[in-house]
Amino acid sequence: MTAEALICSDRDLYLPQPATVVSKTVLTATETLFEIRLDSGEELKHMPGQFVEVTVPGVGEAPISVSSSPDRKDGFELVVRRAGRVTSAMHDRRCGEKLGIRGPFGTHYPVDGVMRGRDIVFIAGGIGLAPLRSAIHWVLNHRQDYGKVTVLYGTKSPAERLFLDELSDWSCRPDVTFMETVDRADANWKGNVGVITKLIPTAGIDAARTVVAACGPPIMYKFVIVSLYAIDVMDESIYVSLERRMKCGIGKCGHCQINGLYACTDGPVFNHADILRVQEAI
Amino acid sequence: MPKTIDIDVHHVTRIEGHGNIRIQAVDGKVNKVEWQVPEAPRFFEAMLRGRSWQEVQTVVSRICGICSFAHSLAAIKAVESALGIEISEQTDRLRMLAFGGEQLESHILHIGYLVAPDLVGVSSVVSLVKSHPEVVAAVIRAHRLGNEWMELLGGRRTHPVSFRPGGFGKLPKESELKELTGRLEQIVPDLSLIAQTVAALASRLPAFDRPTEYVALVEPGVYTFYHGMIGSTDAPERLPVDRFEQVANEYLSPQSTAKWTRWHRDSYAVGALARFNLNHSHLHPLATRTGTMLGLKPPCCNPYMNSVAQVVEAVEVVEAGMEQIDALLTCGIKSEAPRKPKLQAGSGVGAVEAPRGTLFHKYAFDGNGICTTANICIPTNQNHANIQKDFEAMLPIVIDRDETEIRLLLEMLVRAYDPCVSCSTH
Amino acid sequence: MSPKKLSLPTMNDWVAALIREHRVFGPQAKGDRFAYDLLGCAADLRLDHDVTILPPRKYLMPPTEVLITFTRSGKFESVMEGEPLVLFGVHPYDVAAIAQMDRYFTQDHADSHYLARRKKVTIVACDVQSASENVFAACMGTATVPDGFDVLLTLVGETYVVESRTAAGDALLALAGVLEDADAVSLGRREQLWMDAQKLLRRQNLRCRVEDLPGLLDRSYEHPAWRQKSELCFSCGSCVMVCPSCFCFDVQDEVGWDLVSGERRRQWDGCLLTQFACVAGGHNFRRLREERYRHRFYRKGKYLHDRCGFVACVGCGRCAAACTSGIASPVALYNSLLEDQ
Amino acid sequence: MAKPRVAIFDFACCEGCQLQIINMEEAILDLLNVVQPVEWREAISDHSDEYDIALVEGSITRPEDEERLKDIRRRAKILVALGACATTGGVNKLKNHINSDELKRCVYGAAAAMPHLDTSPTRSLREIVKVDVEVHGCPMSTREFVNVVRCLATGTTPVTPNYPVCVECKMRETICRYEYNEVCLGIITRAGCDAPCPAGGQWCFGCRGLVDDPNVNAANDIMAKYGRTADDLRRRMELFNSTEARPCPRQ
Ligand SMILES: Cc1cc2nc3c(=O)[nH]c(=O)nc-3n(C[C@H](O)[C@H](O)[C@H](O)COP(=O)(O)OP(=O)(O)OC[C@H]3O[C@@H](n4cnc5c(N)ncnc54)[C@H](O)[C@@H]3O)c2cc1C
Ligand code: SF4
Ligand code: SF4
Ligand code: SF4
Repeated sequence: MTAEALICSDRDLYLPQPATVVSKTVLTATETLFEIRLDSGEELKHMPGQFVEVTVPGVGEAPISVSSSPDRKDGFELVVRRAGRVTSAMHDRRCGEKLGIRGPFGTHYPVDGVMRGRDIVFIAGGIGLAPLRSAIHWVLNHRQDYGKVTVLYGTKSPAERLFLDELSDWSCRPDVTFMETVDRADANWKGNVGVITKLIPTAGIDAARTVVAACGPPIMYKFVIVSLYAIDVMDESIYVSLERRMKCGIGKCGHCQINGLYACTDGPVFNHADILRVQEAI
Repeated sequence: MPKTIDIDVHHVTRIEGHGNIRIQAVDGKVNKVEWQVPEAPRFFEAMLRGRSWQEVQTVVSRICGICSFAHSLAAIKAVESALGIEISEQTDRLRMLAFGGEQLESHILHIGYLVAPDLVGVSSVVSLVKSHPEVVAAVIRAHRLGNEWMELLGGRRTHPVSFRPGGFGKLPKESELKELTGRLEQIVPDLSLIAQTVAALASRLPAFDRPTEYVALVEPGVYTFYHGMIGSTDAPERLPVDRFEQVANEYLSPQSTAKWTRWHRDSYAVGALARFNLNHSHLHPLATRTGTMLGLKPPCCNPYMNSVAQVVEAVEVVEAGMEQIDALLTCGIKSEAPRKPKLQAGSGVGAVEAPRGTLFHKYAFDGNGICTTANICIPTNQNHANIQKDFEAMLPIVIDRDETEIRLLLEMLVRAYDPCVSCSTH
Repeated sequence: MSPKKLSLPTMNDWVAALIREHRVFGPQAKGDRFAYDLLGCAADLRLDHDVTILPPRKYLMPPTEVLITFTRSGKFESVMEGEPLVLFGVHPYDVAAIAQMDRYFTQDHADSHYLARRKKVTIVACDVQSASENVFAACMGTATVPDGFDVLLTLVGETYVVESRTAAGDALLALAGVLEDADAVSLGRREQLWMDAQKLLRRQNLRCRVEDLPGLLDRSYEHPAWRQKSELCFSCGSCVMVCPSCFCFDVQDEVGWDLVSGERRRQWDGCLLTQFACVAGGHNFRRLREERYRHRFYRKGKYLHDRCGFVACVGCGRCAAACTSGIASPVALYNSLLEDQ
Repeated sequence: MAKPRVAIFDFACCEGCQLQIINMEEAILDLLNVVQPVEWREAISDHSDEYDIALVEGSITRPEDEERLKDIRRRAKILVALGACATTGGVNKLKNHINSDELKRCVYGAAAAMPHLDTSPTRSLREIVKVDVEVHGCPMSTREFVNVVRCLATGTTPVTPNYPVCVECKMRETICRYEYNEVCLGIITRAGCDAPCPAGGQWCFGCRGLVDDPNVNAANDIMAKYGRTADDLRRRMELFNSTEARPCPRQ
């Protein structure tokens, strides 16, 4: 072997660390909140927007965003939607049972960078609130470092809303503007009805001072971006999180490519300016 | 006290396919004795019409998962004969060798998994795992060897893919044949253990003799499975295989979806015992000794002894296999592509001794190599009537016994034939 | 070590000696084609092969390999596979592809499983003696290679010139006994042969330079060729499975019969396969054949280039041979993009 | 966890798939540690109407068999179809193109009128009842079967490949049958068998059924390149994919 570049790192990046399910909280019919602790006792040391690869041994691995703030030191939280083999198996795990964790991986919302000192607008669609919650908690914990904080949240129906306590907490806080909407109301719903983009013009966003952190399904981005453009938010001030099929999480398996970008290492959090001309992105 | 019995075995277990036993006797008078075959017909002979000569063996292999090599080879022989394809000696030898693997696999399966539980008096091989661990291990090893032997020559264990009209799609390497012969040698102690175990339990086999016509392929000087003419214990003359329809005389009984056959008598039997009765003098030495050890003496008219004859044949194919590999290695394996036919209208018959007896395939093709008619006559077809006749002869003898015992005797009798019922109803 | 001369009989003895001492894998006849396999005797080695069905990649990243073992109760252990082996007779374009793989699997995050195998491989390269009909290595700059091997063999007339570049190569060559230095004439003929290789390995001709490919692709995203050609695509993945510079993989768990312990394996995967970019719930990020078909060429010709600095095609032509539809050839595709420039 | 109770049933077929279970050899003992067979006519004499998992082999060709299948479905929590006959109808579907009187006349001649020979068009299990898992192939692949059993025993859903057989031929380094100008269905057939047929020197005849999105049009289009016709392709597809073969697109 010739290339000196072949420095072997002894660390096996495919080896999960054992972890334990500390608690489970059912959030909706399909989403459950998991509180997880690494058996080593170490902190995860993630940043808001990063994800971990969760192993259910014997079933496989799935990338899941960390939903708790890095401030939280005793373990971390994941919101998991029952979607397929691994995520269903996770739902079937009981407290005290073991998982494997790799990561944290990927890029994060720049809470420690360009977001500092700016107004922050969080735009969450459906389960997109899960990764954003990490950033929201962080920003609220370090409230003095940021300008005006706005949280816009849209779900398909009231039944799909996550973290009801926290939603009502945010809506009561004087230092947070919280607005939400549902696509379809039910009998008890008294709030807004309609797509999330409707909230944007009325949220009192000062485009020049604002950084937007958005997370939701691909279709949401299409419309949200248009609405943000309408109030003159610059591409450079918009951060989105993109989801793709993933196997390794470290830029080797090839699955998560968005044209030339890797959702796992170049993302999942992208600055919108960097993906403007990436055809497969949004 | 005059006896009333009502036996209704709906689907005899531990046989291939679906067969029922129906016995009714009122006040000692037997009014129903039936071996029934309710298997769903699949109509292979009709489905083959319009298929190309290249596909025939692929289709007919699916007649039977347990003797798919027999069906593939019989079909290929028939196709080659119809389309005038001459094969090389190497091809012929390799096919014969391959076929030995199926005999071993099938016989061991039958003896070890299907018959042995009866001899020990349990419901399945699962119980034998605890009571006879070494024998079960030997059975599995021999079965595995049969399978790997088939896989080497046929490309896989069930529904072979390497056999093609005219030759082989893929040839084994000489090194692989050498390895196989080594493994055949190593399996002999396992076969001896199986034979000794059967010998020790053979007294459990009912002593029931019924004069029977036995039919098998015969070839001078060879205990044949693959070539030869049709022979019978009832008549000295030998018929060429293309006259098999005169032997089988197929007819349909209302109690069966499979056709039944008869030749010199009301019924005849094919299979290991038939081959043994007709060809025993050509067995290899170890097989001969195994027969003697097991108390199998020709002519033997006890159908229960068919399973014992299968043990002898398991040894025979291993010995013969080693000899065939020797001959092949002496000449060396030459790479040769399957020979091509000149497409012409014609018909042909292929016959082989499947593990369960003589198997005949007959096809006619038009000038484009498209099959116009097919006729397939399966060993178990040829045994159904004989099973019925055995039932009829046996019942008066055992009528006084306990109903469960009668039932078991009849089930064991059916199993002894190693019937391949779905195959017979193809 | 300076280039030496290796007569044909000595060569034969050397190979035999290597086989005795090492596990040596080399090209052998497989039907009418060639394939790398364990060498049992020197006579089986076919250095005159045109191209093998699969590249030697199968020894560095096998079709399936175990990454870790686990228990369902949460124990995880790394499995580092790989035993020492010699790859003998590797064509220059495959040497170049291995160098690409080295780069890919060490950049950013080192892949310890790949490295565990790679470190145990010694490469005896061999200059091409007969070219396959689809080869265009010369267009990709890989008809000959300056490095990336431990030993290089070149047949010049009736003898081989052999040159070792590494300690591992020297050790292999030591088994050949004492060798004469190659004379100036042989070395001159070797130079000539390397020049000739630029013609020999250009059976298909790319009508632009390798360096132009990323730019060409930059301008061709909406080109009609993607749709037209991909209409014949089976999404069968043959083109990516046989490629020496395709590295994508899938990962799956399997539990054993105890239902407690198991293995996590990776296996070859390819962006041409329908499910490659499909996520839970059924959304497929590359739903159309043409999207998948296009992605392959972009990944090879542009994306990996932007990331790792190489065009991930060495011009072996295996994909062109493997594609039943005849649409996988990079040369044909790039040339048709060039037509409309 | 209690061992799941397993029952094995067969309908019109060659019983080759059940043989693949026996062909697991030593691993049968492992299998028995994981599941409890309560009914398996071909290998054991026990009988039970209570089971968690039904493994069903064979295709349905008679009304009485349809009823029996529905009954099995009612009793089983999980119904697994074993092999091509059960998953696609297998070769047995070739008969669907022939009318039933002619079928009977052709095979049984003068006896054709006897009522016990009646037959109806062949159907796969999925055409009659809900099937939870399909183990494809003729015969089914033992490896895949083992994986299915282990998945069911651990409560996970098995994954079946949805890519063509070509992938596995390439992994085995098999020479493509098209190099011999033979019509091989590997290009549109679901992998998972490890491609034994091309490796054994034969074309793939599609026994595992087609992938979800087979490019049959392309297959038609490339036939000429190999000196074959779309009709050759269609006829080959008929063997195991009768339904998909007729009507053939672009005829
Ligand atoms: C960066 C990132 C963050 C995510 N965060 C969350 C989260 O916080 N909560 C949540 O519920 N879900 C999240 N997802 C989606 C989640 O990864 C998928 O729902 C999950 O992988 C489905 O796996 P499965 O085994 O249950 O489904 P199956 O359909 O059985 O998928 C099999 C395998 O394919 C891959 N795969 C399938 N779907 C996806 C997908 N959408 N994304 C990536 N890989 C996939 C995985 O390797 C998976 O194990 C995230 C995805 C990404 C890429
Ligand atoms: S380009 Fe050719 S080889 Fe590649 S997936 Fe398509 S049909 Fe298969
Ligand atoms: S893309 Fe084709 S020609 Fe290029 S390296 Fe891969 S297989 Fe060879
Ligand atoms: S290669 Fe084709 S015919 Fe053979 S087992 Fe696989 S799917 Fe069936």
